[in-house]
Amino acid sequence: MSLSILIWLPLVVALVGTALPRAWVGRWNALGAVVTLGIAISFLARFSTGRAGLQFVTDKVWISELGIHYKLGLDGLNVLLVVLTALLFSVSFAWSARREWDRPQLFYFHLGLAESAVLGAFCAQDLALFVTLFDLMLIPFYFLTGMWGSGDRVRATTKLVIYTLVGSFLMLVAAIATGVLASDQHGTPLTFVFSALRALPLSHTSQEWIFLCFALAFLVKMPLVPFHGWLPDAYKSMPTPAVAVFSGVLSKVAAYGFLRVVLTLFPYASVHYQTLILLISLVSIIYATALAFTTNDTRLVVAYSSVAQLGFITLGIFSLRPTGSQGALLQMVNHGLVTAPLFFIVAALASRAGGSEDLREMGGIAFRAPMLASLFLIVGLATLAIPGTSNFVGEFLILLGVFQSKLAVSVIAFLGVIGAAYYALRLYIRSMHNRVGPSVQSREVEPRELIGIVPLVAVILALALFPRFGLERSERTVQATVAPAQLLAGSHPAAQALRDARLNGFFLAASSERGRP
Amino acid sequence: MTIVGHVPLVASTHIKGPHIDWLALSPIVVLTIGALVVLLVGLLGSSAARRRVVPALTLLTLGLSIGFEVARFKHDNSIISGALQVDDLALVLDLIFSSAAIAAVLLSWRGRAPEEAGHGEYHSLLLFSVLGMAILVSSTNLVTLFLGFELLSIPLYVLCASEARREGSLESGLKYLVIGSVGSATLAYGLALIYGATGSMDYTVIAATVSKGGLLGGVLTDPMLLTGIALVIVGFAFKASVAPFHQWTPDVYEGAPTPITAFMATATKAAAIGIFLRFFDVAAIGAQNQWAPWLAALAAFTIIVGNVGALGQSSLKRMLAYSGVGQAGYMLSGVVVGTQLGIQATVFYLAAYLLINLAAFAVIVARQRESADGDDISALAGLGARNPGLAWAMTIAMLALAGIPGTVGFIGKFYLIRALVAGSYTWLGIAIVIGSMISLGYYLRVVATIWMRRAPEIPVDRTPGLVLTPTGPLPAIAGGSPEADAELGPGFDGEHGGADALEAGQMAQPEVAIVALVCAVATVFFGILPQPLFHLVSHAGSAITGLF
Amino acid sequence: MAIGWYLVVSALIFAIGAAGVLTRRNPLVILLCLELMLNAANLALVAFARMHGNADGQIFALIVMVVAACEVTVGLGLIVAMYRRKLPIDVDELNELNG
Amino acid sequence: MATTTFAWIVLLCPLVGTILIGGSFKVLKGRTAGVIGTAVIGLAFAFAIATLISLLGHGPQQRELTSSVWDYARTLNIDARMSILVDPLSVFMMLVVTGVSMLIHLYSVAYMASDRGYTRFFAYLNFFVFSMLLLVLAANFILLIAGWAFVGAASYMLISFWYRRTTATKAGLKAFVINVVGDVGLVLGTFFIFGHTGTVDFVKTFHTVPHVFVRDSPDLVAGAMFLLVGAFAKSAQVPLHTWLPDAMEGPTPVSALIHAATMVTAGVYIIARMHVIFELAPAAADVGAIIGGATLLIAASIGLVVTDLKRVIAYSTMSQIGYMVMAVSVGAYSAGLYHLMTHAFFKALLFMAAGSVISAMGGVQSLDRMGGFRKAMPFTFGAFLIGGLALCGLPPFSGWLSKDDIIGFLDHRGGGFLILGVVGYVGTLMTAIYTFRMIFRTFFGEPVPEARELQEGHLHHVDVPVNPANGEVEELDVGFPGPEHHIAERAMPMKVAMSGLALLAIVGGVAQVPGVDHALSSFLDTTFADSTIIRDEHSTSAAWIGLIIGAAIALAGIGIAYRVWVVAPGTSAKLIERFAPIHKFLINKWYFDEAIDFLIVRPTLWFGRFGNTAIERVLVAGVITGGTVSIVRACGALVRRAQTGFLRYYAAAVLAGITLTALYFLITSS
Repeated sequence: MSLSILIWLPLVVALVGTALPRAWVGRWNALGAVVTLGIAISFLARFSTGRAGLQFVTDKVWISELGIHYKLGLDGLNVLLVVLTALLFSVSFAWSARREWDRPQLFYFHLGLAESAVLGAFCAQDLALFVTLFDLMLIPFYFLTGMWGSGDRVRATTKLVIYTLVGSFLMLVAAIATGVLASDQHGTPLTFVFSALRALPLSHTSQEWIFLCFALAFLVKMPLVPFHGWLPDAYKSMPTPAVAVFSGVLSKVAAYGFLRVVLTLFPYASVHYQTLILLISLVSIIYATALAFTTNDTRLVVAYSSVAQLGFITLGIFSLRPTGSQGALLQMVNHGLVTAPLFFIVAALASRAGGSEDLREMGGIAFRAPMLASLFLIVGLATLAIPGTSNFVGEFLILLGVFQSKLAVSVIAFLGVIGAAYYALRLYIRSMHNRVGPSVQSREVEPRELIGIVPLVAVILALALFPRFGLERSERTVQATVAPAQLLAGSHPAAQALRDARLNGFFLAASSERGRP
Repeated sequence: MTIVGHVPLVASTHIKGPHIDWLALSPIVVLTIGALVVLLVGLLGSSAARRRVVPALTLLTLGLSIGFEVARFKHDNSIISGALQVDDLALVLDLIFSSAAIAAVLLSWRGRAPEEAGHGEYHSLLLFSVLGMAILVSSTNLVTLFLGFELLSIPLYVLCASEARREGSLESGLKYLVIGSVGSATLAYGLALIYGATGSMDYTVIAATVSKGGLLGGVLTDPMLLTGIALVIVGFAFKASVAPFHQWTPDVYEGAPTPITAFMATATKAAAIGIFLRFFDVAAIGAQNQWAPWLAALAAFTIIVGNVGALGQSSLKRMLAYSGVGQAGYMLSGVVVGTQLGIQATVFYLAAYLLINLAAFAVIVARQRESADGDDISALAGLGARNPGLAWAMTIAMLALAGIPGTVGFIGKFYLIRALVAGSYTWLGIAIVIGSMISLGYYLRVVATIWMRRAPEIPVDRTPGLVLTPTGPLPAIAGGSPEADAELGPGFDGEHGGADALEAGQMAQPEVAIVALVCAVATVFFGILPQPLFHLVSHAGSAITGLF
Repeated sequence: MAIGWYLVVSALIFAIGAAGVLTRRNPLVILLCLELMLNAANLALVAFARMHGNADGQIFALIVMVVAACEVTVGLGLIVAMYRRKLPIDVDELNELNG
Repeated sequence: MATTTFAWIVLLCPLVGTILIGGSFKVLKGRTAGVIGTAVIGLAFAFAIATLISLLGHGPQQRELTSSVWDYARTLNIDARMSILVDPLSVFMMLVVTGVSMLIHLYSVAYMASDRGYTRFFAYLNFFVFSMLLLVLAANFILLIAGWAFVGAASYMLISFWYRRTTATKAGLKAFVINVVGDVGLVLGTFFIFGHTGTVDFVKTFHTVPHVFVRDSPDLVAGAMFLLVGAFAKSAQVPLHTWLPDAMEGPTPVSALIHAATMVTAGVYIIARMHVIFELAPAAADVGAIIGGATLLIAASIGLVVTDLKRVIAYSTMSQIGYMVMAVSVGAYSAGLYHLMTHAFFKALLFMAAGSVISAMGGVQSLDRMGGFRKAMPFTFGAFLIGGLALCGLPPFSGWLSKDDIIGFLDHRGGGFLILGVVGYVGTLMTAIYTFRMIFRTFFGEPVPEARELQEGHLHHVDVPVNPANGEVEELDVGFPGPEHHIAERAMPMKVAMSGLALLAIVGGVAQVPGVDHALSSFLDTTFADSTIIRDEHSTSAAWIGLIIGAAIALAGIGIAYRVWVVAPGTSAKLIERFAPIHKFLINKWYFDEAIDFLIVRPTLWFGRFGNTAIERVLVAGVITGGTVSIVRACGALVRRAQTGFLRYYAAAVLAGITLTALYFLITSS
């Protein structure tokens, strides 16, 4: 069974759904999403651990004139993220299916399109294809937010799209430049396939500006401070299922991009700008944590906590150590698993606090809702990466990686860990505990709310016991991914020995490049 | 004097004209005949004949010409002793012109313009304009160049003013005429200077001279030739509405009848860019390192001016005019690089631009006839609920213009940027994407109006955006906070209302809806499977030899 | 007599025409000025034809004349149409379309 | 069965209990949850004994067993397995934890009977025990940290058990955050050590450390220091102690559990567990000892003035833990752990008694309101007295032997450690004073109304229960101490639990009596065999001299207390006004809370608020976003303004363009 089926099934299902009566369309799409999840899991099951290379490769020429291939494949970097995507989307679909939406056909169409695009972006093994889907996956959210959102949704969604596309468009140029320059410098026909590009290292000068374009695109998408201007409004007005997958998965595509594209194709620039990116991540961690301390909007607490988490993830990636990247990869999965249920929980809370998502309106909700309370507590503790959860293992590896490469940075980053404990528990206490809020009617969580929470909590607990499950598949790939940059950074065990041998290519290319007019 | 002296002698004997390859000329011939026939049929008495037959004949003519154009592919030959070069570049562009004209005819099927101007005149002028374009892009000689240039312009002046009862139409006609004539005069003067500097009207000779000048010292020094090239650039820049020569565009686009606007926006632009390619990549290629920087500067300037100008426009036609200016900038940058890749990318973009714009203008025509707001952006409010077909067409068009993946617009930009990077004009590529970023500001506004704003005229009667279930979820959770719902309400009435509206809309004017939908579908189709278009333009690129 | 002078004259005519287009408000006069600009080109063409000793320039000049005639015709037609509709015959009054 | 299997079962029992109780909270009626909870802990205790027996079955050198069930987080070069380490130290801790916890559970069965959160309480309680067992059984840093954090989480849940009380939730949050600081310290310490050893496994680490580190090498000291931070946070050592007194917001059994058996002893345990590292980094060890001493004095001094019954005991805990930290830091491992055990007995006992008294007072905890309960609740009085005497270290009670064992060791090491010994003795004096201050003020003097009511056979009952911490009226549905209270005199389970502990508090000392037996130290010997510090037990005579001095000082303390609070009750008031500033300083707990609040909490929150109000609005929304937008808009306006609609302007623009173009070409060419 080829990956194409996995990727395009949601879109097909959604398209069929547009022809169904509104009574059925919800269940139909939920079913489709679950099937997709099943397929994804079957891939995970058939994935052979401990190998670095790609598996289940589909490689067809898409646009020969532009050397763009329709190449898909799974390896350690994306296999778990693909499953995570399928999982979060099926949960969101199921959650939505139990609710009434206006013009459901359209709603589910956009959601399905989004799932296909995200899955595609994760599986893409061709730079151009990746960029295409990376831009495409944003569009459905423009409609989801603008049509089914709340508050000043049109402004919010416009801001979201423009902000993120500003980065993505620059990335488009950078991506094209990558392919063109690489083929020019080495006199090979134009190609964008990752594996091929990896063999055609770019000159330092071009790596530097190309890196910046990619970095901008990814940093805006995540987002990290100071590129988070779109975040508050967008997160506040997105409908719950949309925001759950958006913060759960879409932000990961960016982080994944750093691993898949930047580290492998621009190792020199990654080393060159390591400090800059580390600094940005550090600032994001500290600043977002501080914001999460004080904001009273429950959604924003979650939103800023994800900013901080993505700060950690980026930190791990740019430790340029296998441990760091390994942790980052695991943390992507973990964070997706905690942030999505948090948004569903926020929805449940708001429905008990008279529709308000303001912490000051909440309080004492735990009373009569012990199940909700305990689920929330588990998710909350996982969010603050309490040791014993897989989140902690991820953070541990990340910080270990950073500790090995930049000690001071990791020590400061720990402030974020402490802060997380404060805001996560604050969120829990201010909503579930303390005196009962003005318009709070506490009641036990209903099945239609549990749909969004229980499956993910189950996975969280499972991973907490067996984090190795998330680690073993990626080890080899991560090492291979980080190796070039690590080599340049001189931190690789065999750096000195290998440098001359392996990096001649770089320097030759560089000199020839400088020679060109 | 000697020549003059001999003339009678020559005249007395049988004049031996140049050999003409009629088959190669066939598209042009068809258009000419068609135009004349249409004009004559237009004089028929019965209005029924005029209303039905004339457009039908026009369509037939255009169809025939397309047929011949397709048939002539890969037969690259210059005819009438080098006056015309009917090569694949010309043919592809001819295809674009003819398709645009077909769309224009369909869009003006029930329009006011033909009624007022007289069907015969209206349609034959359209055909003549197409003819002019065909001649222009296949001209390899200054005279034919100028001839085509005027043959395409003058009918358009009239067509713009063809809704003679509307003041705006007349105004736009006169403005176009005056400014256009200034352009023509400039062009004529420029051509004259070039002729003076090179002593020939023939591109090949000119090219030879230019590159000879290029050989010694690397730069041209002959001021006359340089001034000539400068003036020619300006002349073309007019037609392509490149800033700062774009100012006629918004006014004329807004004033002219919408079908004509659609035609100008697509065909005229294609013709202008086509002649840019033809002239600068053949005749003046030798001086590339002199004109390229300036054209690049113009392109960048145009991109910025067009895109910022389109912000905050309330008239859709005006907005599209400005966006067209911006797009002209994109295409011009394809000319700048002066490589075959550049030509292919530009032509590809032209084809894409044709599809996208026709979809957009078709929707505008439809809305102008349905709603009172004319081409004001508010006319689209709530379209998503009432007429999904048109709504999707417009949405796709806007996203494609913005260069969103999944549409042919994205592929076009990709191709352009790829050519620019390869031609070491990466900064121009960045200018293009910056332009696209700005353009999102107004394209998204349109999309938002279609899907996220309520239609003013319909009274609020449907359920709010989110049907509240007994136990919640409350607004803030599952979307649609109260005021949002109030705003949403009617626009979002289930599929029934939409369906009715859809039928109503399409019953009223099937041809318009068809144009919109066909173009929209094509936009998406070629966005996903662009191979056919690539084949088309690859011929065009290889047409101009001597480039790498 | 050097070609230079012809060029100077034609350039002058071109400039005068342009100046007219800029300064005059009556469309008729503007049309005349456009004629001037085109004829400047004609003069240059004929002069060059003479210089190079081939007839191309003259042919071009003829075509330019035809074109000029067409333009004027269309222009006059428009002006008449406007006159019929009692519109002011003054280009400065024609600014309904702007922004 | 293998020894480790027993240990695994010990670990699993409370976890099963948690899941069982938590999962079936809907069906459990009455006291079932309590019974289940107590039963599983009892089972755990039984298996702990089994583990001990089967461990003793091994030869002294084979008493270090590890067992791993699956690869927990093994990746790249990190060997984190799901594995436990069973050696005398962990077994000892296991016994103390399960044993004392069992009795506390038993006590709670009755004490919490009327609380609406009864089931939840026992689920938490079991989880707490599980976490603590995980902590002491962990065979590698990762699991240790996991248990470490779980203990913190459990403490949070229990401290803010009455979650309608804002004071309780605040206290819980405080405890948790400070504990996370501890976790962070632990993690960083791990990083430093892992950086050189390349393993997180304890046994491997302890074997490699001496080879890869030189004595007092910077990284090692840094690592040890960070480990200490972890230890201090858990064991409430200065300056990370502020959560402990606030933790009294939890129900009394929780206080007993946290302070006596679990949690606070973790710090002591980890220093003992890492003794190899600390002995190689004396600098860090000394810091530990000094901090321990300081805490000892500070806590005791505060204990002298606090008027909240439970808080007095809390501060006494702090200072006792100070003794232990001091002990394990200077190498008196067996002594420190010995005191840890005895302290667990008598401190749990004290808390239970205090709980009984508070119930009798109807929830009031202030000493000022108490008095004369001697006759009203004889059993409680007896228990309290035994606990108090043991705490002061009077013969023959257990505290006497264990505490003076520590001081004796200090004197024996001599040098700078003598000062710490003196500190120890000063601590003894203060301990005696504040302990008997409690006893006298609670049980002696004029009976308060509640006491009289009780003597008449009726348990005082408040009609409008209020939160003693801030006096706000309780919300009566859930999350507050139940409508009625239970005192030891009337609740059999409480009586049983307390008598058990009382017995242990008296005879617990036999584990180790100078010149008589060394059961404990010889048992623990396997673990500390690799200790390099001089370990020949100081001479029996010296030990006995120390014991006598200690007892004398304690007696003196009791005497002072008797003089001040019984003979001439007015004295304390006089003292207070004479030493007003000192009293103010002490009653404000040395202003630690204020300092932390001022230095850390306030600035952070201010920064957050500043970010939300200023930076977000002005910089992000204003400059970065708004700025760009307005620039683009401005350009747009410019272009539109140029579009006047006047034909002749357009022509002008055109001609300007023409000129520019022509000029460009002419200039560039020449």
